[in-house]
Amino acid sequence: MGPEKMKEIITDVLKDVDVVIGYKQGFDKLHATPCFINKAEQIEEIIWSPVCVQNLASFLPSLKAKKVGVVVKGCDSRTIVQYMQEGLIDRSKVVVVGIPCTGVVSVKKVLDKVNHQPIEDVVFEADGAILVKTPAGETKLSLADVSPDKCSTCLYPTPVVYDHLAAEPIKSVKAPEDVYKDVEEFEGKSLEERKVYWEKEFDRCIRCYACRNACPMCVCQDSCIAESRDPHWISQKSNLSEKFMFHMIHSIHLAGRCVECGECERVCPMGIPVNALKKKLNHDMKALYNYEPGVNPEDKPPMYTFSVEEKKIEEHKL
Amino acid sequence: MSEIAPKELRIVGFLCNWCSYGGADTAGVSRFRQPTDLRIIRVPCSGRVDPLFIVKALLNGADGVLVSGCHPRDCHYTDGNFYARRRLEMLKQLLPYLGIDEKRFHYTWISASEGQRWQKTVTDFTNQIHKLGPLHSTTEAHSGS
Amino acid sequence: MDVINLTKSTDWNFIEEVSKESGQNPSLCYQCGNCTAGCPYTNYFDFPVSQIMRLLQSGQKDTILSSKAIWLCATCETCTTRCPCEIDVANVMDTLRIIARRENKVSEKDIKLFYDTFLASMKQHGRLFEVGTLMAYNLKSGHFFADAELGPKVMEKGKIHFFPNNIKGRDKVAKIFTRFQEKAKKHG
Amino acid sequence: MRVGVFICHCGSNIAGTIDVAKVAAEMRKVPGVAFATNYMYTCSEPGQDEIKEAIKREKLNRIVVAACSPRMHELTFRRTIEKAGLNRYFLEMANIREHISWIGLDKEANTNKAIESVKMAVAKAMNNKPLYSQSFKVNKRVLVIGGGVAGMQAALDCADGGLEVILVEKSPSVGGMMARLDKTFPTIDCSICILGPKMVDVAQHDKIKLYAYSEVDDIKGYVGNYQIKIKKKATYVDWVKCTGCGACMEKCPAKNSYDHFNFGVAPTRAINIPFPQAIPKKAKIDPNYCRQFVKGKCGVCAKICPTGAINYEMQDEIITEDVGAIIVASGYGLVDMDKFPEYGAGRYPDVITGIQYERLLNASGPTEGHILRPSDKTEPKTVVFVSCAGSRDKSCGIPYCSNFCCMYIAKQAILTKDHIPDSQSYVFYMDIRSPGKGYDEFTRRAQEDYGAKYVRGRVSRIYPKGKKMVVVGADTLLGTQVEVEADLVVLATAVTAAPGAPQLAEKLHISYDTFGFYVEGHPKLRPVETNTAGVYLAGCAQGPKDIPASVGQGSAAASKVQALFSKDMLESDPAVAKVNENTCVGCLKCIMTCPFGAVKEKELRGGRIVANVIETVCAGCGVCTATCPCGAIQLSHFTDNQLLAEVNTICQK
Amino acid sequence: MAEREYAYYSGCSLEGTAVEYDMSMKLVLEALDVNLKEPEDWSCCGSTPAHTVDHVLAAALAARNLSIIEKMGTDTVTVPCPSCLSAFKRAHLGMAGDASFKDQVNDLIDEPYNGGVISKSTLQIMYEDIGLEEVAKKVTHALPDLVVAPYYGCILTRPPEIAQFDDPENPVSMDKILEAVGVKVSSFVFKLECCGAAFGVPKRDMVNRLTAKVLSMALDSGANCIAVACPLCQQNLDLRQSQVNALMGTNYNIPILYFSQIVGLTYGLTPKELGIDKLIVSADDLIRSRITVEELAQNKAAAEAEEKARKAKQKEDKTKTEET
Repeated sequence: MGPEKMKEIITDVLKDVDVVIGYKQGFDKLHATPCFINKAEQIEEIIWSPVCVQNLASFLPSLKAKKVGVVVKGCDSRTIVQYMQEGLIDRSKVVVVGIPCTGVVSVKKVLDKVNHQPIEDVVFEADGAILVKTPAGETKLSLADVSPDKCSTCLYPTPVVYDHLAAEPIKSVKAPEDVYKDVEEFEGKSLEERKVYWEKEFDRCIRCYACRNACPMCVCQDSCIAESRDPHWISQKSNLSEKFMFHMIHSIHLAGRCVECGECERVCPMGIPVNALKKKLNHDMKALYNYEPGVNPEDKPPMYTFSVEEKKIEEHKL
Repeated sequence: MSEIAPKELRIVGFLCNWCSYGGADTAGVSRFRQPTDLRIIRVPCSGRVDPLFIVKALLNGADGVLVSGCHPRDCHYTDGNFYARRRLEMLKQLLPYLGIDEKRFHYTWISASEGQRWQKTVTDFTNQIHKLGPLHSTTEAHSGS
Repeated sequence: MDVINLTKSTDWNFIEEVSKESGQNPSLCYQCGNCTAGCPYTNYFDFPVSQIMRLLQSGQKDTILSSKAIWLCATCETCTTRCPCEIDVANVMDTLRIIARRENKVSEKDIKLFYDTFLASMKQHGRLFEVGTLMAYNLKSGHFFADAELGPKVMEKGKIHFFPNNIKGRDKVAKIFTRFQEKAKKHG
Repeated sequence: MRVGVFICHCGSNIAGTIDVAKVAAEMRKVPGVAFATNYMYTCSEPGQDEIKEAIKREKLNRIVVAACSPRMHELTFRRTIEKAGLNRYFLEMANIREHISWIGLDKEANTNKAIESVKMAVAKAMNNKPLYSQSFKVNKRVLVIGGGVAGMQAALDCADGGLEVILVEKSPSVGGMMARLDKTFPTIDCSICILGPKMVDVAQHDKIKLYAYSEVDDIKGYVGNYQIKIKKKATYVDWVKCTGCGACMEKCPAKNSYDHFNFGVAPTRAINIPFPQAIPKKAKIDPNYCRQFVKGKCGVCAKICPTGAINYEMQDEIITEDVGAIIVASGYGLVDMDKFPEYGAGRYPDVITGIQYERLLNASGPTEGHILRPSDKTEPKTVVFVSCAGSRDKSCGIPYCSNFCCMYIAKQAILTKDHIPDSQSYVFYMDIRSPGKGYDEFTRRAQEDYGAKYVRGRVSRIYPKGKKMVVVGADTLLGTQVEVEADLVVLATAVTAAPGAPQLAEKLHISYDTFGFYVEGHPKLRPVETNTAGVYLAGCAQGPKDIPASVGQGSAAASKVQALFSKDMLESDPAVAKVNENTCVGCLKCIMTCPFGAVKEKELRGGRIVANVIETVCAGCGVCTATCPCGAIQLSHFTDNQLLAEVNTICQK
Repeated sequence: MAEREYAYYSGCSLEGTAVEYDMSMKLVLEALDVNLKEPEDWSCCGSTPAHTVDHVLAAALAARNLSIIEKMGTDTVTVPCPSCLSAFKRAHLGMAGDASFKDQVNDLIDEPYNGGVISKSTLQIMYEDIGLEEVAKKVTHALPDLVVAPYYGCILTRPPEIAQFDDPENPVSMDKILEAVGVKVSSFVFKLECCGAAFGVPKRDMVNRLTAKVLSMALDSGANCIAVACPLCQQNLDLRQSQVNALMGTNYNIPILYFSQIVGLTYGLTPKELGIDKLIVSADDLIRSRITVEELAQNKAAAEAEEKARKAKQKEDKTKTEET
């Protein structure tokens, strides 16, 4: 899966749009960074490899006025579908360049494996192995060992929406029932264990809002109620209840909307499993309303609609 | 709070103005005895109840939260309780994942004529909360900063 | 009927006792008479069933417990089925019989005797010994020849067993009775 | 911020179980509270004056009244503070009566609860903002649902007062139940003779637009501006052409059609005019029986009709009308006979209902006023009336009294004697309920002058024996079971809510009780209002009642509408949603959830998109506020900050 | 058809005075491929007498049997006798609805009953579980002379909260079963009227007067026999019919058959094996005309053909007269 076909496509797409968003190499071979291409000569900068982790679709709502081409992986493509459901983008002004993807790397996991040595080179071999060169020598890793959790249950390696596809589509080999195995496993713990777990995790939060800022579905941006006085939902105090409350705001606002791109967790400097609550909510939305975010543009997010007879909601008895 | 009798627990109720608040009034007019733990917040419609109010209450010292609206199809605002049902059910399922017993939160539908049903709901819910005991707020133990 | 002094003769404990044991609230009765209207035995009763309910509401314990009506009720359940107030009237009658027994106020000795003979047979054999029960009843009641004319008819049809069918676990059945009696004694 | 707190004793209603002085004293300690007092009757004139004076004297700018339910007196106190120069939305109430003093006896716990409840109200009041109403135009047309005597009275009173009236009646003719009655109690005057002229007035009044055989399909809007969709059901007869000559009915071969007007006491034709005095007097086809529909061929009526009015292809039609107020007079239903299997449950033809008996008595009924029992068309000599067939019967799910059966049974017993002088009537009853003027005398006359035998007890069962119906009941006064061998048994079947009453209530957004009867605004003081502004009640839709009471309510509802329409403009409730354009991010999720379509997209000058609320359309439910992730759309008077203030008062760790 | 299996609690009467109910019921159920398992060493249900002593005792006497049945591994017990059935249901429902009552009952018996047995009358399993269609399939014979008044007695369907079967005021299950096997059923309004139950012995006069009404109404309905589902009803109506005649001066001679006997007759079982000979009021005359359904069909066809011929002839005659 070389970037050559993608570059060809982008050359074509660029004639028709104001800007194309793709990936280019960052400060070392392990890091990719978004690039905004509006001139043909920039196209050569474009890269595609498992280090291209960012969700580039996140830029779309803020570029609503422009016609934009965007490079998306399967997981990222669900963001576009969700934007369509919520009317946050004009699909006719977006050209989607899809890349079927067999998994990306978690930069954190790679760095852990090489003891946070400076990266000299990263080579992705044809057999899926990754060679990482550092001053301490060369480490051979397998993609499976260093990919983020979301890749291990990925049901959509091929984008669910695209105008151009940069490679042959790939079928998912993952079982849908495995997607929420972690949720169900966690539900097996006792109430007390769960409580202790979250208190410990949220207590580490430094309220940097990186998770929120990276989230493609956090539409409020500067109007986030975590920082407003009118309404005044939480104070700026750094105690557990306020931190807990912030994460509840984030989670509940994403109920039935989170496309599980994992950006929140990727950017968290404290390594808090921020995505887990949203996965739990998605798990429930599937069970209650047979709804999966970012899959079908015709769907309506479940919190913005209702059925007169809710088949799956039973009246609660005291 | 200092005034609270030690036997009382902290229960917050969100009641829609048209049905459940009226139902609680009916229960009062009929002199149906109820436990005193509940504090009622009047809202126009159960659809006004942002699930975050419930979370906020539970995180900040409430031992239980009760939400009551008009029966489905009887909403004064046509659809408000239909939205409420989805949001509240979402929260009901989420709470235990956070380690908060879902029995601490109850939502139901009571009409303005159902004074007796209101009495039963308040009594049963209060008893349920007493059975669970106080919810030692997560925050107290760990709020170091 | 004597004048009933409602302030003095109302036995509130009795009302409470019957309510508790039957699980029925006598106050629900508004004296429509539907139970009496449907009662097949009412012409044998000294008080129609609706008046038993009324007497119960007024706490007239002695009158009720010494009435024939409560014993002549055969529990056909018509009253219960048709009561507009959803009172299980037959259950109330049943409870009144139990209390009458307990307080030794049974007016219909024959019926009680028949029931007792029945239960004694059951206690002894584990199952009902029809002939034995009938004979024992006739002996004790003094109605020596009751139904005597029917005997040959039944005998002819080969339906009568002259020996009881003693079950293996009859001691276990008897134990149920003894346990019950012990318990009753303990709780006075 | 200077909050004034007024704690009401409500006589001993509150002060009996709450230490009101202590509550007031505690309030004085609350930051922001400038003044707190307790008073015997705060809603009384001196009580209100005290508030007004305190506002001026203490320079109060937020007022908390701790008293009864705001559903009772919020408006009273809003007016009070407005008179003292404050914005009416600066008032908050704490409900310490219905929610505290009346439901608990523990004075200490009650007092504590009252203190916290008032603190909550104070906290909320400190967040209250002044709100101002908008005026909007009233559409001075009124919709009356139901063309029975209550609905007709309401329609006529409105129309006579100059209002345009839309009258919707679901059956083919106006008249309702009263049109089916033979005579009326306690005067024994002919029902249709007094109703007929009203029916004609309704038909001829130039201010009344009658939609017969029509139903209300959909209601949108709010007081002053409703949009109504009316479904005109297909009659298969062009009513413009139909002259009501009745030729079709005579020739129709489908002679065994169910007669809705006569409650099936005798069959009718598939095409029929329900009764001679019908308004409008037009024919209608019942497709369940019409051979053209059932078998696909017949066409007799089409051939016979002199004006060519028959149209087998007719479809239901939807018509839109705009009105400003609605009077609901949708009437009642009767409990099904199959609730009484012990009475034969419709298995025995000679056990009939009271309303069926009316039709047998009625000169324009199927027997032309001769009482003939259904089974063999003979004159019954012994007639038994069973009152409370379903009424006051919890096992039937009908614990209430049906109000007028005692009276019509007495009437029917009298009429039976009039029709058949050698007949004997028996009436099984539990209590005779006859509290109206001249009513009790009437039931006495039935017994004293007409010899009806009243038996105090319920009937347990009815079974046929030969040609007779054996009625087994009790005479509780005798203390015995009684039997009557009757020729005809008439059951006074219980009054129920009209079929479809809950569905109509849902369209109107009004409440109904467990039994389907509509709930009035206040059981004593607002008997014809509902809790939905602009919707009024009349007649049995609100609960069983007799003709004079129904007519009275019809007139009362009409006068309420007249009062509402006496102004050209109405004031909108300003407690509606408002958008903070600075923080709105234009995600427009509020538009997705608003039940009223009151939120629209708006482009600011810079091109930014924000949400915008149309204030007169917004009903103030707050669904949008709970939807908005950034808290930019806030329901006034119930903002996040106001509710958070209450939550924070109760929950302070 | 899948074979059904039930525990079968016959009760004391069916060992003695109602032995023909037992004989016929077992044969009919066998014909319907129902496998019956008798609980080992069952005891008397306690019946009405126990209920006059104490609710707990009464429930315990019934629960001892339920506990035995529970251990058999069958979840449903079928009971021919309504009195036993009622005792079982009351015990079961009382214990299910009230934990402290359950404990009190279990304290009296050796092996506790845990609430795992559903009790149904044999009438109910034929009507609901097996179904009219299956019941009708086994019919081989017709009983052209029979007009049956179906008599349910008081407690088979009442009170509805306990019986949980059929209509408490107008039951139809027995009517439908008898109709399904091709028997004429009269419209009988005294289906549920009490026969006097257990008072046959101590209050004979009362019972005789009550049964007299039932017998008279059965004749009024056009019936020539009564079908019952209760040993006590049968005894009061059949055995005591002579007493009724003596007391009331009547001469009723109405056979009182168990509904299972009638069904058995239509299944081609012999009167002897169905215990018809054990009835006091003989039914022999009524059932003598029993024929196979084939014969019945032939007879019917023959009658129809005759009727047709008669009509044709009539028509012919008519045209002839017209011609002339």
